Amino acid sequence: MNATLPQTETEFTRTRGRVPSYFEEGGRTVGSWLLTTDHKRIGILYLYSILFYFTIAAIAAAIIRLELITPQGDLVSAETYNKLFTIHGTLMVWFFLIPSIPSVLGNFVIPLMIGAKDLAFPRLNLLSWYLFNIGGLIALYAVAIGGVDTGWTFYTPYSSAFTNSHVVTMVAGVFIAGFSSILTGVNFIVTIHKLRAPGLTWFKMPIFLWSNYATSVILVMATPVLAMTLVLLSIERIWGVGVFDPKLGGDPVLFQHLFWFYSHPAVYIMILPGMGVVSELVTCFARKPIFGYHFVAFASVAIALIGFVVWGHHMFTAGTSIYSGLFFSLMSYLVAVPSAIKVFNWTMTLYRGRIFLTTPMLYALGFIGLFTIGGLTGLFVAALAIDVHVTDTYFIVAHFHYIMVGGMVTGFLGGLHYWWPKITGRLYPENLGRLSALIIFIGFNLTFFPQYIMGYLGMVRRYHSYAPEFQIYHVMSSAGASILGVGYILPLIYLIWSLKHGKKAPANPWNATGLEWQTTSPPPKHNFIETPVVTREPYQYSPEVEERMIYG
Amino acid sequence: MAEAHEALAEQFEEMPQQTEASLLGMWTFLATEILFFGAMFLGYIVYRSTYPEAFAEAGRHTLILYGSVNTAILLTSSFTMSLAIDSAQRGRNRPLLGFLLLTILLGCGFLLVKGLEYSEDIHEHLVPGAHFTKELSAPGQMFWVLYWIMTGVHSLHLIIGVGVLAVVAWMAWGGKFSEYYHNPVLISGLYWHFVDVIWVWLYAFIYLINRH
Amino acid sequence: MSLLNPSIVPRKTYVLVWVALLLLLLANWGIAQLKLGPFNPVFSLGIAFIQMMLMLLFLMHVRYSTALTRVFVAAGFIWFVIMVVLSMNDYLTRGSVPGQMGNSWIHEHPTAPPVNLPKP
Amino acid sequence: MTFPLVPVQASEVARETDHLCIALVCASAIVCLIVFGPMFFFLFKYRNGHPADRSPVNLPQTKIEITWTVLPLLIFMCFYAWGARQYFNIERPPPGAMEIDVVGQQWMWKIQHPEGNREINELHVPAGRIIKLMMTSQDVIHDFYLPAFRTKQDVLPGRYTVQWFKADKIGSYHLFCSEYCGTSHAQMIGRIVVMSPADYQHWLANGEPGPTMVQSGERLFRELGCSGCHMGSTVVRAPPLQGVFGRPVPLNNGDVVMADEGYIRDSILLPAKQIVGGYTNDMPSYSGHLTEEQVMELIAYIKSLGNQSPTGTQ
Repeated sequence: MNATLPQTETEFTRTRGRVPSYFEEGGRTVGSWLLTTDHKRIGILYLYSILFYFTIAAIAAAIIRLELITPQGDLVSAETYNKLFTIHGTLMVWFFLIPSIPSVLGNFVIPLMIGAKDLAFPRLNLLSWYLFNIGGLIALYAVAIGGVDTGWTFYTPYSSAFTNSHVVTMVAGVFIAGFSSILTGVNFIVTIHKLRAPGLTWFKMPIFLWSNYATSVILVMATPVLAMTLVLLSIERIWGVGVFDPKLGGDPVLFQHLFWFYSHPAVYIMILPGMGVVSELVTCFARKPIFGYHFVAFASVAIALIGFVVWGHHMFTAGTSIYSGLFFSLMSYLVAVPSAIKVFNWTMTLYRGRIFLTTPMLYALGFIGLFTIGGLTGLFVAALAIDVHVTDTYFIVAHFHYIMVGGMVTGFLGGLHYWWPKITGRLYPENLGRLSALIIFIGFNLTFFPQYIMGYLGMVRRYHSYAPEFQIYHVMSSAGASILGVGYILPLIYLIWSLKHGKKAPANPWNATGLEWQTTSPPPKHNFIETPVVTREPYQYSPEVEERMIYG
Repeated sequence: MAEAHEALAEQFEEMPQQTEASLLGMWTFLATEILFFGAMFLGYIVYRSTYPEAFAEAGRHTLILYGSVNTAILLTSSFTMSLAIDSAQRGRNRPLLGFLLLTILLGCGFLLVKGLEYSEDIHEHLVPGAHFTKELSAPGQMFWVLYWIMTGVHSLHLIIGVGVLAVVAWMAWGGKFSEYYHNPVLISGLYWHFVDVIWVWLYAFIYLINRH
Repeated sequence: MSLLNPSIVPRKTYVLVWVALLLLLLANWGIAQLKLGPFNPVFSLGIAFIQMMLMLLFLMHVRYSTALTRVFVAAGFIWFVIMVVLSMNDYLTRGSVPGQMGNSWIHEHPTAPPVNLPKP
Repeated sequence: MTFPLVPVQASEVARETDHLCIALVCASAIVCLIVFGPMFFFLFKYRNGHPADRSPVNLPQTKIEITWTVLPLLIFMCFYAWGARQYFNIERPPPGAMEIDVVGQQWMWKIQHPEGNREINELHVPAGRIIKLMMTSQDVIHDFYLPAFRTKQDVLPGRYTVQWFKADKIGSYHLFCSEYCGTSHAQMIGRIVVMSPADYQHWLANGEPGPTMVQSGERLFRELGCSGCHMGSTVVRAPPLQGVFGRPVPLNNGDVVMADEGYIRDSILLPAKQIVGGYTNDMPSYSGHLTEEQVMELIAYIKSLGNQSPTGTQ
């Protein structure tokens, strides 16, 4: 590939003849979308779905933030408030964060990146999307018939024996969506193992593939445990037999072990793909090969593996043994090491680069900043003594929002902008993009940084009303949330606008090296006109060369 | 060898690649199944170590004859399934169909025996809840909760297995398989054997430990 | 042929494995009738393990598979063992620190001699 | 308008936890400098259009990677050890504690002092004494959180958990339930009042006069018929209880367990769980017949028997 001149669509057309894009081939009917097995179309179906669930969950968050402006709890009743944070947690975790990067960007980009025609099991991929939405609609049905007030964690015995809300329906939705996760994970693993283009060895793969592979391992190994846990919970609730209920000889802490065996690794499902995206963005917009490729690649795998043996750090005060706490605390510190390695390597990649502060790059830098703060506060909560004080407070709320929203959502938006020209064939307006990245960064910090402080002061999470001394921080947080809201609505508007009015995108507007840029924008149905052959290491950028990026 | 075949999906270059991908996919799925059952086994291990005596006492109420007969049936069905795979690999369609039907028959036999056992359990008031037998304590009831859930989920898997094999047998009847293409036989066989492996452990855990 | 079917196994192997499985079942059933104390679970689970290995290696062709397949087979079991070991690490050490309340059924180092209760 | 940063420190543990936290804040600030400093410098110096030396250099990559793997690991281990040490302090009640019983219920805290005083959503304690809370829940999982002492502990149904503190500053502090427990979770709050020992004695004496925990337990012990089997010369079917508490008890299956509060509780409510060596399981379960407070009173009584010498000798 010529590194100095961006390949434009006309070049492709000239050399290879005009090929119909995946939008055109197969038709534009609703049926052609709902029955498609094309990974690119399924990726877009996922994009619509997660946007839908995200909107509902975000509205719940907005009401929560409004409610918390005053200490008295006067906007909604306590019961409604509890249902709102359950909607927010459940939808955000299972129906937005977990499928966000893997199922949307991963689905779209992975086969392109490895030079394949599709995923290994295209029909299974479509089935995943249907299962995901059936699960999501059942969860929404549970909300519609009265909601659930257990929180997304469904702790027993409250969820199994005490609450009157629709736990079983909600759990059924999550259970079904879990199978969607498993099938996606299986699909990605097999695809990356078996469908790589000739010459694309493991250590020539872009980091995004490594991180999605690690994510898939977690999806496959952790999700079944959650599924069975939810089955056991439902059995206990429906038939009133003892599985976790202490009145019948059960141990509620066992539920927590099983739940967190899934849900802690699930946190890494929500961050690893974001790290993969950032590795793509930083290299492309610093025009540099990634520093320490092997370390960054193996760090993903290490995070996935160690991530499975840290779940007990959610339970330091739950009545588990001291030795259990000691072990899980140690492992939690260990899992921080590969995360730190990644941050250092990203920073070092900038050294002697040629840095373009494009929208995706701003998101990537925002990711590094917010993830670093989220990760550092992870060291606080991994320290046993501090966790005793701050667990179940807003400190934890702030910590995981820094990772999941500051990390994953920022990464997702960065990736979405980066691959937008490839996905839609249009460029987005660059200046608006930069503005919204800035607004999101400011709004996010104003929303969540005060929560660290009030958490340390003792503000307990999931409280509908609170002591007046915490009000000042809640007001700051709510103010930040409204800025954050603007930051999220802005891209929604200009991205939709760009579908019709954006400039036509060339094949490779960023002059990037990944295989996905070596085909037209948008790509043809089978991705490549001829199967590419890989001969070079990934990220062969040369910062010395003057380059030109194409902006919308 | 990589002859053009209508069963070769477009995303693959050649048949061995497709076969390997299918097998790897199935093995990955089986790994998830191990953890799916694993969550129940963990519950069993935790409660057994909490209430060793109550569990031993409750375990003595299980009907070992049914359990043992069923184990023999399932082990034999694995044998016939292997012969079905063998026939498929050698491209012999009629034995393939025969062994598949025999496997399905054995699977149904297992379910029949399990049904008889369940009805006897019900008769003995071994269903947890208000009418549970007074001979056993609350922790003993926990054993029976786990018994019903674990064997129930296993039976559900077996029913799915019978359904899958029925489809595969129907495909074999239609002459869909040859020595070059028989992926569905291979992966449904893996699933069948796996359900059998789970049962071997269930048999040991439920019927055998500290029986005397 | 060998490229497509690296795992065609002599049928004799299947027959032998089947016979072995049934014999092991018989042994397991027989041993369960004996009173062997702590060795009973060892035998039941040990035999179940052997049966599982026979099925995995020969009937499910792991013995004839690539290293990649073996890794995936092992992974499921390894993850299960991780889950059990780390959960039991909690259950078996609860209450073993003086003053901390646990489920109180295991104490590795009793600090005082056991009470001497009269026999009924 | 005030911007408080740290909650009241009302115990030594609170101060030590804050030290650890401050140390971590400093370490984090240094890490931020190390990461963001060069990052902004590179962003400025190597921005597109700005002339700079961009020719590739051969950095000792492996050495750099090992450095920034090992160094953080060592620092992390220091914080791990510090946090773990402090955790041991928090989790292990020192000897000589004054015991107060706590029962959580949707959505209130019920507290029993050994002297028989009861209170709801308030806990009066003397300053300078080690207070050990013996806690259980009547329904769902709660959590007894005392931010002024930096301690919290989940309160579980079906078993006891403990937490301790030693207040050294007189005043009134927050008490929160910090494990989500249903509709009025946010109302399951109260206060903990730390008084001078003299004021505490005064407060105890001015409360409703009632029987002490041991007295209430002894009455229950007789009324429920426990004494019929466990007391006096008729000890045939049940083990005697004198001198049992706090000692290891041999069981039928060969295990030895500590006769602590949890064990006594299980023996009353789940008698089949652990059977004393040589005995058969003849005791009926009292599960469902006793409130959590009554179980705690019975335990207080059996504890008081623990100081007597065992009756039976062999």
